[in-house]
Amino acid sequence: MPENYEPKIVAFFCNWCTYLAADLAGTSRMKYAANTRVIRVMCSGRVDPQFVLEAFAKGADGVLIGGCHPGDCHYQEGNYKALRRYYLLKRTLREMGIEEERFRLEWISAAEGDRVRTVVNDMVQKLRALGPRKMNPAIEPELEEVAAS
Amino acid sequence: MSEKAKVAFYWCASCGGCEEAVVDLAEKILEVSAAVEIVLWPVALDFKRKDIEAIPDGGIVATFLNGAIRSTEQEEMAHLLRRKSKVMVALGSCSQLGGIPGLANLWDRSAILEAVYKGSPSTVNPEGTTPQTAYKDNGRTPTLPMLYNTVRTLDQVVDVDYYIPGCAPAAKLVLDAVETLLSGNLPPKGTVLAPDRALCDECPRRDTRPDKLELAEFKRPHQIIADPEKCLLAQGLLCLGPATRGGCGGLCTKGNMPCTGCYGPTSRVRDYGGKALTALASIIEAKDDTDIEKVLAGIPDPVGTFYRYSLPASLLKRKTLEA
Amino acid sequence: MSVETTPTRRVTIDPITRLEGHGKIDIFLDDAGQVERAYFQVPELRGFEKFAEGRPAEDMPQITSRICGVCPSAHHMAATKALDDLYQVEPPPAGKKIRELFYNTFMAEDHALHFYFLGGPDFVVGPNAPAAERNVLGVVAKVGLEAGKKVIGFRRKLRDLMTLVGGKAIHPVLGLPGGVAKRITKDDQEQFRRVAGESVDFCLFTLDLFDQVVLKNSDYVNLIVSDTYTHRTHYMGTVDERNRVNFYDGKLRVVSPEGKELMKFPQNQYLDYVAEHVEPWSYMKFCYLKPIGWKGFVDGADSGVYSVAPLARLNVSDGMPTPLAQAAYEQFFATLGGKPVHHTLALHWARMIEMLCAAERMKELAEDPELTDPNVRKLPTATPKEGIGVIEAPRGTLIHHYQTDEKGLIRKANLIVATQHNAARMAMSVEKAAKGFVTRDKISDGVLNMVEMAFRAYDPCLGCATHSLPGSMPLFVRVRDANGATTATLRRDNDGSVRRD
Amino acid sequence: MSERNGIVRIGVYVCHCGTNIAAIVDCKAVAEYAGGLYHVTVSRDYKYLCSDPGQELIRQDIRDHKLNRIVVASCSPHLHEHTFRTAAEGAGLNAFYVHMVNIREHNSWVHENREAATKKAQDMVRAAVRRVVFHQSLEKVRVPVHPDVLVVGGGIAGIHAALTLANAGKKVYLVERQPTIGGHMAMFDKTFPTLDCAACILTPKMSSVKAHPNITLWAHSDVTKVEGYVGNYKVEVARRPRYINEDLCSGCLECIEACVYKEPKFIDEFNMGLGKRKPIYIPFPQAVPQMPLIDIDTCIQFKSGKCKKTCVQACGDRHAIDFSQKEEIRNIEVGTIIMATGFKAFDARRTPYYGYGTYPNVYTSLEVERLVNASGPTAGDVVLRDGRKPKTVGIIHCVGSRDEGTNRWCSRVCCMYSLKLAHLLKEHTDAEIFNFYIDIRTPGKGFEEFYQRLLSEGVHFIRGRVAEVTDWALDPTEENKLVLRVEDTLLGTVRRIPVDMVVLSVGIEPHEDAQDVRRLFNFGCGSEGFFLERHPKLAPVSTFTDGIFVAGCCQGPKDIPDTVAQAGAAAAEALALIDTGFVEQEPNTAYVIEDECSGCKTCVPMCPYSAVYFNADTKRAGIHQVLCKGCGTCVAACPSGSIKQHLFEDDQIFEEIEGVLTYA
Repeated sequence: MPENYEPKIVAFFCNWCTYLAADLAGTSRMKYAANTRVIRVMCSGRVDPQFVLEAFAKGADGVLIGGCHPGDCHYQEGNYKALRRYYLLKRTLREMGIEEERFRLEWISAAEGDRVRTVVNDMVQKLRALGPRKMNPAIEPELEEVAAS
Repeated sequence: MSEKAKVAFYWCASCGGCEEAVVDLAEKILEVSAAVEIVLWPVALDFKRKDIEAIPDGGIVATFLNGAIRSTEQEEMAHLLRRKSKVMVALGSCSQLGGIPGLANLWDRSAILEAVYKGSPSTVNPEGTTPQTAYKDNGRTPTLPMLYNTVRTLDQVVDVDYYIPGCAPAAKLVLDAVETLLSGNLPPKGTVLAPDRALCDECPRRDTRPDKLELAEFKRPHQIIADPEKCLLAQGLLCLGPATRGGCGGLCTKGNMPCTGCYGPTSRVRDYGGKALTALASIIEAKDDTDIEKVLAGIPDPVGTFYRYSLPASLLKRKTLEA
Repeated sequence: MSVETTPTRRVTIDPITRLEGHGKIDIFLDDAGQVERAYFQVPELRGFEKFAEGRPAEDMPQITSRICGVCPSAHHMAATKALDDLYQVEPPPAGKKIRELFYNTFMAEDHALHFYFLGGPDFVVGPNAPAAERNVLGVVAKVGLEAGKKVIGFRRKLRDLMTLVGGKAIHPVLGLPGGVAKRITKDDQEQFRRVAGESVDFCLFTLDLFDQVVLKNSDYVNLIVSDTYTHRTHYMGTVDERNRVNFYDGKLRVVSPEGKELMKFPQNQYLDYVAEHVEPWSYMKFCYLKPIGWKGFVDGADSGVYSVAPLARLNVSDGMPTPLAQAAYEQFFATLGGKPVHHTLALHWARMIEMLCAAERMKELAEDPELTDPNVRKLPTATPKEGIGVIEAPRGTLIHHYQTDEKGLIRKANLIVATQHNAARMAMSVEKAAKGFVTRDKISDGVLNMVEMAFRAYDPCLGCATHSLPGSMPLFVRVRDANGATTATLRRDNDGSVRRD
Repeated sequence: MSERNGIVRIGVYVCHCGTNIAAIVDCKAVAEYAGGLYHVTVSRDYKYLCSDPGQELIRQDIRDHKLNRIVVASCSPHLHEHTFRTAAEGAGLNAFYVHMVNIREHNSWVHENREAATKKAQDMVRAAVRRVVFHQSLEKVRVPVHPDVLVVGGGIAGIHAALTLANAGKKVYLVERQPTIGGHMAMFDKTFPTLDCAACILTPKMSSVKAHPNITLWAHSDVTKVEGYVGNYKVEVARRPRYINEDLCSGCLECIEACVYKEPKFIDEFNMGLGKRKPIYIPFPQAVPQMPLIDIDTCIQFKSGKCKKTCVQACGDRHAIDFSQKEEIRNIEVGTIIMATGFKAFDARRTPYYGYGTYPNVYTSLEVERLVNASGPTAGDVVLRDGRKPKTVGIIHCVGSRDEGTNRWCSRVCCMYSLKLAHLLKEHTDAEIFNFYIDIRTPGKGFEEFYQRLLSEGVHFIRGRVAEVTDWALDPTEENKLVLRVEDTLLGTVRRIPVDMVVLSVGIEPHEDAQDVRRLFNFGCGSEGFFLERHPKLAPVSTFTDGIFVAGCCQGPKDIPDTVAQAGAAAAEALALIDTGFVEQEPNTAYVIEDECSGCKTCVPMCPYSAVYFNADTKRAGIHQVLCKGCGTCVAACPSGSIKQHLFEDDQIFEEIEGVLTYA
């Protein structure tokens, strides 16, 4: 793995909990790794599996979804919808050769600024350990084979 | 003859079902063949590559190419025909989305050769022989073409103007497409020549789906006797109709079997599997992690289910293999 | 597979090896300019055995049907039978009958396709007729527009019936362990009854046509019985409890070149009798009889080489299950000098007899009152482990074999298709013809045509053979001199026309 | 894409926020980087963009450079999105062409490495620039606010809120579950620390509620259905029968006198079972409405139908008594709702080691409130259940509070009311009083002084959590006593204190049905079950559901002054909405492209607000724009991509994803 490898994490944060928790972490001047790129959504239930696939397809090393704790969803049950999609998508990704550690769903309430810090740091550390995403085998055949055929 | 519009048909990695779809035009085939001059159709006609090359670039009105791109030969023919054709039409699931041969993208070439020539219980192969692209047999060197590691859709190899979805495409779609192309007023480039609504719109069972359907479990087709009238999803079967483009008229659901998604996504969707996945996961009843896992056990093969026809066209395109 | 053709024909000369895409023959000459070796090759592979891994077993009938768009129904049915075995469940009577009805409909349709659209034209129109006419339109011209329309219409009606039962004619969806997905209504049955009747008449019409055009023409008959197209090999096919031809189910029977029963075994014991041999110069594997062993590309009782398909099925059986077909069967052997018939070209005739048989079976089943019984499926209860399904595809015995985990996900799949059983014999036919006729100074169309005809009779499905490519492939023949330089090439296309460089 | 969206001209503004951002993020570099991005016309960094000159700078650029998209990289949109949208509007640009990038809370304040922080800011700005290209002009949705208010709960909170609103001229519906309003406060004797009599300050407010022309009081009633949204709630109220016709009853209470039961003989709920009542009764003398009700479980007429009905005779020609009375359903429309449903006292049986329910002389604090109350069952005479007068009393604090086994939280009032009860018991009985406490918490006006006063009154304070209360005597001094075993953490020894009476200072809990209630009204609840305020500091009486406010102990334990203050605040919030006359909603609603919809109905169950519906005629889905709250769950669920969401369009989000990941 390259010496200065910094995993890129695309983070989808619910406007009402995790996004606010991240704001709180800021106002509390907590320090954590600069590897996340936060995309604000109104609810974790807005996160279309396509967004996650797109992120991985475009080279993200990890994807993090932050939503409200069960029972606390600002829209009552959007987070459950997210949870259900998460489990199925996680299994699909695993079968596509994307390690589990690369895709996470976390419940982080608006009050849990410190949790944003610990979750992001933990994920970054796990992704560093994993190293960069593996390369796919080349579409092109080996040269001598081309010559032969 | 030469007055007639030149049309070409060609196949790559496919099963021939798309040709059958054309044959299934039955009597209508005579009208078609009367209207156009078919300059290339390996499955039906002789042709010379020289003849195709002799045709000026763009001299062919339309080429209908079915099958995924799997080998050097297929890729080269795709490029040649693209050059010679005003319009390139990807015919059928394999050419549009990769199709079932696209499932090869879960492995690489060597894994497949291994399974076929060494893993098979009926194969007696003590020397571990595998077919060679260039085999030296005392002085003689019979050759075989080269298979790629990754199956690609036609538009990942050449520029594609239109698509006809389906495995196999409904004969009517093919006929309509030919007529549209001959009519001269062409739809916008990239159009999939089929309805742009999901299958439910055509499914006779739609009205039997409850307005607020939530599922306690998923069933596999062999586990229940499906009611012939009721919405199959409402019966717990993995019907992908909601995520799948219509145009077939619901042949499978009329056959009392769930839609498996061969017509691919609508024009608004970037990744068929992602949407098929959300269509099912969103309506699960369970709330707590272990219950959800239990329900999802009813989908034992997510990739094979959601990407059965579209793995090469998916955002991830293929499985990431150990380096 | 082939389809409609247009009056326009072109001479195909193609020196570029990349276009060898669909099946080819490499003929190598020695210094004396005599044929030293002829390789019959199949150049692609999709590897369905591998795709199957991890998929739910119940999806196999639909996934494996994509092996071939010409005979999807054969793969669909073989896979479905494998599921019965996998889940240890027997379909209820109506379920089994619907499967058989669907399958015989398909058999009749597919055989008709080959005779009228693929192989037939050569005979009906004549081998030496202008290529432009050697196609279904030529057939139409020859037999008259009415009959021609009848030909096309007949096939469409059968396809419509298949859609009615199978959901789709191309890649059907009816097969499930323990039965079928959908019952047959009284109305459906009525349609079947109507069409089945017409079908029998149509098949008789076709046999009569064959009789008029081929059997009444001594040139043809001589051609058929000529040594070039004769191989004394073993034959394998499925027979019922009275050793009559059965497409859907039964025991596998092998007869020796002398026509004696050599082996008879339950389909799920195929591994003890059938093995596959790998050659580095083709993607297709070559089957042989395991107890005898692989002795190379040679015929005779000591060689493991055998063949399947209509001729083989007639050779291994003691008769046909239906009266009209039985009569035709007797005439067949009477005319060709008794069992077994080793003449490759007799395949065409045998195919016609099977088509009649399928139509008669259709009629029987369509009249069966039990057909509309709503109970068409038995739910499986056993834990899946291993299942084998064997069916007689139009082109011969088709074997699907799956091993699964307890959840019913495929661990390992093994597929042996008709053309593989014939592969060795086909390669021999081709080489025999090549050696017999081709020399450096003597590479005429006629000669190559002979080579090509030896090949075409099998109606080979190389798509199936490699689980890769469709239908009966165009064939590419190349003649190379001792230095490997190409001296001549020739293409044989699905419709049977041959072009040379 | 620019073609698709007209000529796009983007202005990018990177805020230093003094040194808050600039100290870590190289704002200049970010601005320069942004300047090179496709579609960007102007790119600047500036010290304080939220300042007037900062906003003017943006407005000026919009005018000078014909900007039609604005990206502001500064603080959290939750802080200043409104500011910059307004600024843009000031220059004639639709507010929704503005997008904010959070490079302070999410970046400069949480990162230390300047290079990494700057890179992150650039990535985020690039994503925003790509995103805004797909923005469209949107109109805010204005919803009218119905002027009437529903107040749920008739305790001091509900009463105060109702009166405040009513006095401001608003029509109020006050719904109370019990037969009388007054809540827990009506049960108290005196209130700490001032020791003024609870009844004296409460009952006047109670009667003015009844008397107020703007207040409709429905006691003995339940809210059974709530539909709608801020400004337009439709509420169904079920009025349980009291078998007394409100319009006919004069409140003379002669019926009670006349009941065939000469003596009260049934458990009296209001007095915590310490007293008795008749089948026809009034909860307590000052109850409001001042009107009896009949308990059908004990009334002979209801049980056997063979009662002399002396009550009816007593009522005479007023005919106010109506045994056939049925539940009545009332439907009302209100614009705002104030939840003041109060609390439940901790059930002392959940701490069996304190012997409540086993030893007659173990009391809960509420029972003692009634015992010492002049209008209580004993007319303020403190006699134990065995008839004795206590000479020694032990008061155990924090029963059901600050306890892993029961409730974690501090109930805030127990220390003070324990001190109050200690004082009152001493006053009434001159007994020796022991307080057993963990900590004494007196954070309130006059609280600490009151504590000092108690100390001077000679009340004992023992620091330690009582382990158990038993009647096992180890020596003669303990005989016929209740013995409290406790570790005195100040002396560091285990002590046994024998007493005649034990008082358990029970804590405050949410009602058992709090979860059902908040679901009925559709707003949030904390994990412990208290109603969740929108923001603990900045929006303490708002909920996350617009138009619904909370007051009193349903939001969390608090004393009377805080409760009243909250009630006033809630009333003020409601008034603000009502007097504005409308609410503006963020136009982030989801919408169906009808022609693309297949009618698969996947979206319908996604919506908790019934905004998504299936139109049986067109066979297509649709979304009520006013009902949609903009979560986007249906958008993510739509399998054919036929549902879209303003401000969160798929294209916009895909652009952001690609934006943050493109290496440039």
